[in-house]
Amino acid sequence: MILEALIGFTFLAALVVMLAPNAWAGRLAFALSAVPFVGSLYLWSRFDAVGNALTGGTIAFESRYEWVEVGGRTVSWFVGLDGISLPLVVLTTFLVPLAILSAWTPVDSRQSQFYGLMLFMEANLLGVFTALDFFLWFVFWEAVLVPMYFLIGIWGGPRRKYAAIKFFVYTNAASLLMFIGFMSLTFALGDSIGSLALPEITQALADGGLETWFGISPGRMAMVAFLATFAGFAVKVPIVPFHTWLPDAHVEAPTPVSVLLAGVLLKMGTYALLRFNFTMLPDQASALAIPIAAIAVISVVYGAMLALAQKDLKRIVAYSSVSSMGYVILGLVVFTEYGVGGATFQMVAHGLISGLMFMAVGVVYNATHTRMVGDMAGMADRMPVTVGILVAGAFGYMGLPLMAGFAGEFFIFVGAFGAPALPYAPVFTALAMFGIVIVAGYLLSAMQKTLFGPFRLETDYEIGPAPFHDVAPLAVLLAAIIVLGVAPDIFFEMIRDAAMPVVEGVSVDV
Amino acid sequence: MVPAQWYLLLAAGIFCIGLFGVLTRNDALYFLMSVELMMNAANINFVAFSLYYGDLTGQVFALFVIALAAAEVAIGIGIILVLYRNFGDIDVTVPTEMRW
Amino acid sequence: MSNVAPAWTALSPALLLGLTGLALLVVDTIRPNARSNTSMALVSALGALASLSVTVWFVVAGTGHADTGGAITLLDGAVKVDTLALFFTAIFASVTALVVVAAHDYFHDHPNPAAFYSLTLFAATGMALLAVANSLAVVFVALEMVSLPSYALVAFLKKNRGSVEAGLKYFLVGALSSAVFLFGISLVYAATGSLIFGEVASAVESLDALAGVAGIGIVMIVGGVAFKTASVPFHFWAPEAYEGAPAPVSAFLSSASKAAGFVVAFRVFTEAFPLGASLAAGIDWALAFAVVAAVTMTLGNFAAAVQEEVKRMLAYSSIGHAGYALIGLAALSTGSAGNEAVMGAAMAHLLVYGFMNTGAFLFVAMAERWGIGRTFEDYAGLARRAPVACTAMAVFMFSLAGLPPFAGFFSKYFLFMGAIENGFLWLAGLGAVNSVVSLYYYSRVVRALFLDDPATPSALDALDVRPTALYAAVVFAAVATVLLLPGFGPVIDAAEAAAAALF
Amino acid sequence: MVDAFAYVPAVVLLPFFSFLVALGAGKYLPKGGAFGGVAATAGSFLLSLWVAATVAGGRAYNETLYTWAAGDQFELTFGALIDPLSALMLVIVTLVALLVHVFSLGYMNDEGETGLPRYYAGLGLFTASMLGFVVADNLLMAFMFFELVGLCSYLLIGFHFREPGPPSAAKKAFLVTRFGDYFFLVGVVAVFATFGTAAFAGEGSFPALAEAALAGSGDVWTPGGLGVETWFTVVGLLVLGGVVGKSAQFPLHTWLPDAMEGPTPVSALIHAATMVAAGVYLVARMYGFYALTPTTLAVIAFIGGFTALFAATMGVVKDELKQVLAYSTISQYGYMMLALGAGGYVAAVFHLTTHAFFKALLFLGAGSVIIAMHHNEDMWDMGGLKAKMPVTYYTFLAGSLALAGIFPFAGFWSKDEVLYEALVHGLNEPLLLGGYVMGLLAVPVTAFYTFRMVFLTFHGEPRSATARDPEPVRWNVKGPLTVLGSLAVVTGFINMVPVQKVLGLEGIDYLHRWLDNEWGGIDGLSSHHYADLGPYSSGYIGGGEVPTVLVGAAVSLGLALAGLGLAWRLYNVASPTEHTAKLGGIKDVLYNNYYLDELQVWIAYRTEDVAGGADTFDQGIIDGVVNGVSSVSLLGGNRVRRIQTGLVTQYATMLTLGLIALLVVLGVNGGWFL
Repeated sequence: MILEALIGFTFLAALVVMLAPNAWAGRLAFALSAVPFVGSLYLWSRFDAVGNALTGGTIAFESRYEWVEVGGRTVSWFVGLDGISLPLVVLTTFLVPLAILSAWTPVDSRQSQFYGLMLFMEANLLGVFTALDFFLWFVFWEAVLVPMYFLIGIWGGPRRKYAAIKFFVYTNAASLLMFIGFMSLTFALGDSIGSLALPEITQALADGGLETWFGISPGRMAMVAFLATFAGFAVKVPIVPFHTWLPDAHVEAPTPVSVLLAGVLLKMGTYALLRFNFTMLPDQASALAIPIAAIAVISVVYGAMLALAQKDLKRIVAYSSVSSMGYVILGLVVFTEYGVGGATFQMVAHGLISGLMFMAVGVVYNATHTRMVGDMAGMADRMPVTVGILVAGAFGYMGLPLMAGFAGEFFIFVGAFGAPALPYAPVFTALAMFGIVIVAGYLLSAMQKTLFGPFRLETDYEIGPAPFHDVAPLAVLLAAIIVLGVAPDIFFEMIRDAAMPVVEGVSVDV
Repeated sequence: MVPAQWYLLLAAGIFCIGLFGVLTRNDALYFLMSVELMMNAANINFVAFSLYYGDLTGQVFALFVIALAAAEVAIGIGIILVLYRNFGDIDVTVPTEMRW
Repeated sequence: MSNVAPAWTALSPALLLGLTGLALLVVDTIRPNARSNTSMALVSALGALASLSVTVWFVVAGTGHADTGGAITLLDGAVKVDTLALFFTAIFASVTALVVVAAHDYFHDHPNPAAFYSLTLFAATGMALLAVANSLAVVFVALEMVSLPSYALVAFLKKNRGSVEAGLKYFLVGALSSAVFLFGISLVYAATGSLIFGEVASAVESLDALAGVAGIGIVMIVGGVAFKTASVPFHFWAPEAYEGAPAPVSAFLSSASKAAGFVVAFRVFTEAFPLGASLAAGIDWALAFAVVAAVTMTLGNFAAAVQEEVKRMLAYSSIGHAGYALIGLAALSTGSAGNEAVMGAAMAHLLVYGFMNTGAFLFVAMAERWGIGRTFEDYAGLARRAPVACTAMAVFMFSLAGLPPFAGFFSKYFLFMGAIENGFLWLAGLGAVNSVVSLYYYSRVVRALFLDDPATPSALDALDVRPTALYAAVVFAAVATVLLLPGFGPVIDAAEAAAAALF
Repeated sequence: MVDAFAYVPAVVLLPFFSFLVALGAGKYLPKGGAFGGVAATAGSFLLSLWVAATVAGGRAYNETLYTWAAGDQFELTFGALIDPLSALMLVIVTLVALLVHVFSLGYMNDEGETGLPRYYAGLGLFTASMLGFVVADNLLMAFMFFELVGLCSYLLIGFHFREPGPPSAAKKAFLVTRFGDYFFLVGVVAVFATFGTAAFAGEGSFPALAEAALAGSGDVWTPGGLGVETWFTVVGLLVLGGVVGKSAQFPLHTWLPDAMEGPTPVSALIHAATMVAAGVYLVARMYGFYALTPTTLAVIAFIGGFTALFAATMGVVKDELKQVLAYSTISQYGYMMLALGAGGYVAAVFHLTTHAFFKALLFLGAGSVIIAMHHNEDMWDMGGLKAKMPVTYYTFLAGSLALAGIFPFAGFWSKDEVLYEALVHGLNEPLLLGGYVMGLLAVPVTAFYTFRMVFLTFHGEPRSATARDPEPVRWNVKGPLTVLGSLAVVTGFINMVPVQKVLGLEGIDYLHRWLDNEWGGIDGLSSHHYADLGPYSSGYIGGGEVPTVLVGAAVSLGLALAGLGLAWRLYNVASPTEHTAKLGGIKDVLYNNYYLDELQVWIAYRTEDVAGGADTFDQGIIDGVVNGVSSVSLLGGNRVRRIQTGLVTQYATMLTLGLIALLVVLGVNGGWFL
């Protein structure tokens, strides 16, 4: 019941805020959004799951009610947590209040709608990470699009409408592809499943429940389904070459929305990849290991190169997200404890760090009203604290040890280098690792140009330090990043526990 | 007696004549008459085959059809009337304000 | 209970609608001065709701359900009341109720609204009859009973050139189609020697020389159905009719009348021409429907994507949805367990569609009532002035596009599921492509309402009135659209049960 | 009694706390939190002495203190490894850090710099990271603190962030070292993948496993069935990448001269004891692994020797005081690398030690001069400061003599041993011999530029107003100078191997015995163990060890004196003039540091061009396809809608045609027309 309470409360909060007067919608939303966070901390404290929810591990806070029965398959309300989903739930509930706080300054119109949509999105995100029934999961998965469309389209930048529609249509197309692929798979499972519950499907697949279906042999079916779902999720992640909606969306979206977009929405894609492609169809994944690793490496290097070419601070961070997601894919495809676990950890770490980066850039933008590298210089002179945290965050992004980013990346690298499941693993890993040099290159030069040197910015008003409610969330995020970097095991332990079954699921001839 | 196929062919012929009229005539009234022709082609089938199978359903239905056709004409004339009021013509190719 | 009451009471939903219509007509003729728009709207709404409640009661009580002695046949087997009939009667009744309520505000200054209400109710009666028709003769009569009032309704605004043009085109295409339909029936009669579905079916199994005749007849019947459901190639009337007709009428036609066409299709092609037998006779009508469905959804959606006027966009989108629903017939395969699922999904989709599409057209009606223009630009920034109505419209749009948390999501995805289950991957894939396109143009509406700024600051001053009844209808439709997602279970169960009864 | 090793974490954490204090409360504290830093480093220094004493008492320490990530695949941990080497290094680092803190009171506070809390926070974190690196018991932990050191260098070099120069220098420093660290990180990952552990010492340590694997008694993972020795060489070279970056060896040395943009005390800290030393220390730390792969050793030696000579030549023509010192630093670390590559483990550590002291001394001396000169660093504006600031002069002179390697100053002993090791092992190792020759050639150059610097700064006539009336410096400057000055004189005596060899006195090679675990240590980390592992055999010239020692020493000393003499002739005059013209074409090359910076800038620009190309491709092709799909669909829509012509007769026609089409399809399909 607790999970229903969590999600339900968030939906309710969204409704309440939607109806609240603009004047204090922001404060109300912040106060309400604190509740789910406390709730998730409670979940964390009472967390008792063992193993992976899909592969027969014990599911924490499990609750299941039959909903609809269609075509001999029951669709049920089926939610629960395991070591992979809990960190992401905590991440979501942790980021949303901070994002709301960071919205106080920039969002100055239709506040109640804005904060209402933010909470509505949070509710759906929680649903995505907790749902264990395919259709329920898909409902939440699609429902996330709606608030995002409005949040980008109403409060976004000059080209907000283009960006919003692009994001909307592109990701929805991907979802449909994925839906058809996965549905065919479930029907090819024939009578070996009686519901669309993910654990049952995983079990049936593992037991070789696939039958020849309308002349499609099981092996072929699995491969087709894998490709369809992989492509579908690749858009969400996004992986090169399906990434072009991301920079547009990020640049146009207002700061708090970018925070959630980079912090949580991208993780939906990687989370889905882990849950569906790599947990349910591990053998197809390892059969395609080389091409997947190749696009992972391409994402890393190509994304970093693109970031190097950008002049807009937000675009830089956006492309570097593409790059970072490449690490996650690499970690998943190697099927080792540290690879898969590190990938999951990196989801959380990148969520925090990219959130911090977007937030800090946003705070600077609030003061300067420009994000162009050429337009400003020496901001450190005027807003020392913000810039200090921004620099810290940037180093976190570069994978500075004892910050969360390094932990995630190092886990992935150390897990990937000697991985038996991936041929030429050392080569791929070494290539991907070169990303840490490029990322340092573009972040450092961007910072040098904008933050340091003699102060220069044409404004007709005085630029001073940012208000407390802008800086506070930055500090909190930075603290969280350092804590996770110094003691990664607070999450990594449960993640490993849930990741091991995935690793063992693959049959590799070592 | 005349074999059934002939009736079929007759009906088909009349149907096609009606269809031809529909496709070629721009005058609303001709259009209407052509449609009547097509319906009566159907009636021929009904009557003929009710005789052929020896059950009355076909003939009764034919009567229904005649009545319905009349009703349809009534509505049609009404529409053609307002058409004339608004467009000053009963050429069906005149009203083309809405397209694409 | 149906054993207690005399059998004819099973028709009471249809009778209620018809009687209400007659009553209005009588009042209107006897005491022309006594009539008031409000009272008549009220009466007709009550009539529609009464028939709706009776229908729902029947469904709950299980009238015509296999558990309670199966379908009730009347009039020598020409009429048959079963779950399918009740399911669709419910759709017709609820759409009618919404439409008449909305019409109250739409025709607030019309000289003679009475005709509208009675015509609407007669058309609804015809639909209710269509739902129970068990003989091709009844089908044709009922079909005409739906069509004739509809022609009049479309051309209802006699002084409005658009309305008249729409009426003319609807009428001409309709007359032609019904002639084709009728000729098809006659050919089937010629080939099988009966008009009762059951007997036709048994005759179809033993067709020999006349297979060709029957085949041509069946294809022509497909044509007639295609006309009612506004499917290619009989769809040409739809864009103009929906655009030119008064918006409530467009709502009525695009939701109820379309559903009527589908109930005929479902019943005729499952009971009169069972797939197995037809295939044996070399008449693969499922293939015909597959082609029609594919072309229809593609044409509808792609044409809708490039419209300038919201109403016409909705018209094309309704063609596209006809294409989706046709999957319910196209994706059938002999003796497959998935048949019930896919056809049930199609029925459920039509029910949901009844609410969301009616609501969308009623929003357009509201816009027309306000007197703002018809194009997307004219809708810019409406949300500032009419947030409630615009939110409802957004709900309709997202639901039509098949996004959660709205009912359109389930019905559409279950439809695709059904198609996939029967192995029609290509059809599902095409549907997916189309629904992506549809997402684009539906979101254009939302964008106009919420994202865009009014062309001129004074553009929104037209919104001076609050048409209460319209609001009520729109909001109700929106609420229904939302609530049908969590409450989808009963709907899909009923639909699948109804479908199951057909196979 | 209380165990000193229990306080090892405190050694690291004390400066870290001073960092926190200075960062959090610095602006409320006197002197911007300086005293916190002084106290912390002093505490660490005393603790280090105690720890060293405990090691001398015959004990060592190798414990895992904290588990970072407890996987089944690998266990990633933090721990402390205290053996003679790390104990010695602890003392050096803490001592230099302490003196730098004190000196900063004079250099920063008295000069009225702003942002002092940031400065002392940086120093504290810098010291803490370095100490953490020193005590690291495994390669991963070492890497982490290695990187943190890089961060601190970024923060401190870019301390004056309001000026254009420092931020760019800081960026360069971090980027270039990051480039090296990339290889280091790959090496770390490779070590984990190969051995499953990265521990430095103990039974399960990776050097031990590697030794076993080479002996054939152990089995390790290698990629693609690569030969064990080849793979170890690759791994060794990968880790070496980090060393080359941090220790500013060719070709990644270019960041170091720019790093002079930082405050002078920071330069002292970076160059003498912390960042740059880290690289060499790392090689020494895992010497048990390097000793196994001759190729790596040869490469190290050659890079070292080459860098020593190469950097020295550039030092000859520089005009700024700190620039000269910067290149001398690069060159001196080249010597240490040469020693390590030549199997001279002790020699390297010895030179590391002496260099730490005299280079810190020189930088602080330079700092004192810079204070006096009001932050003008150009030597051509100085001159004649000898009389004005005697303390600075004599300490600086001591440092210079040590740097030039003049008997009996510290530098002489260590450099002599380095060259000796290279010689005796290099006689039958061409690559190594090459390193030795270059190292030897660097000796006179070093002496020359060192004394060019001394003479230009202190001797002759004052060449500017400020030089005539320099600003006096206070105790907090002179104090550290005195300490370091005396150390620069005496440190050499901790390891008088030549004397021992020549006069046959036993037991005065304290450092040798110290590093050989004579008093205590950890098995497998002793110098003779490394010697056993090492591939080298010793060869002698002139028949026997003693002549070799004498010849080697004589040659290097002679060369040094030659260089000194030349500098004397050219620059120890009343008003010296530039003689660079004599160098002709070489001059420009040297001024421009062999155009290596230009090369790197060129590479950077080309990379940006590639990035620009990628961006164009991304926007044009990839995004173009995405947008293209939508426009194509809309175009299709426009075609489709044209079917609806508005002419009802055409509708009838198309309707009929459609129906006929359906009839044909089904008819043909069903074969009705037969």
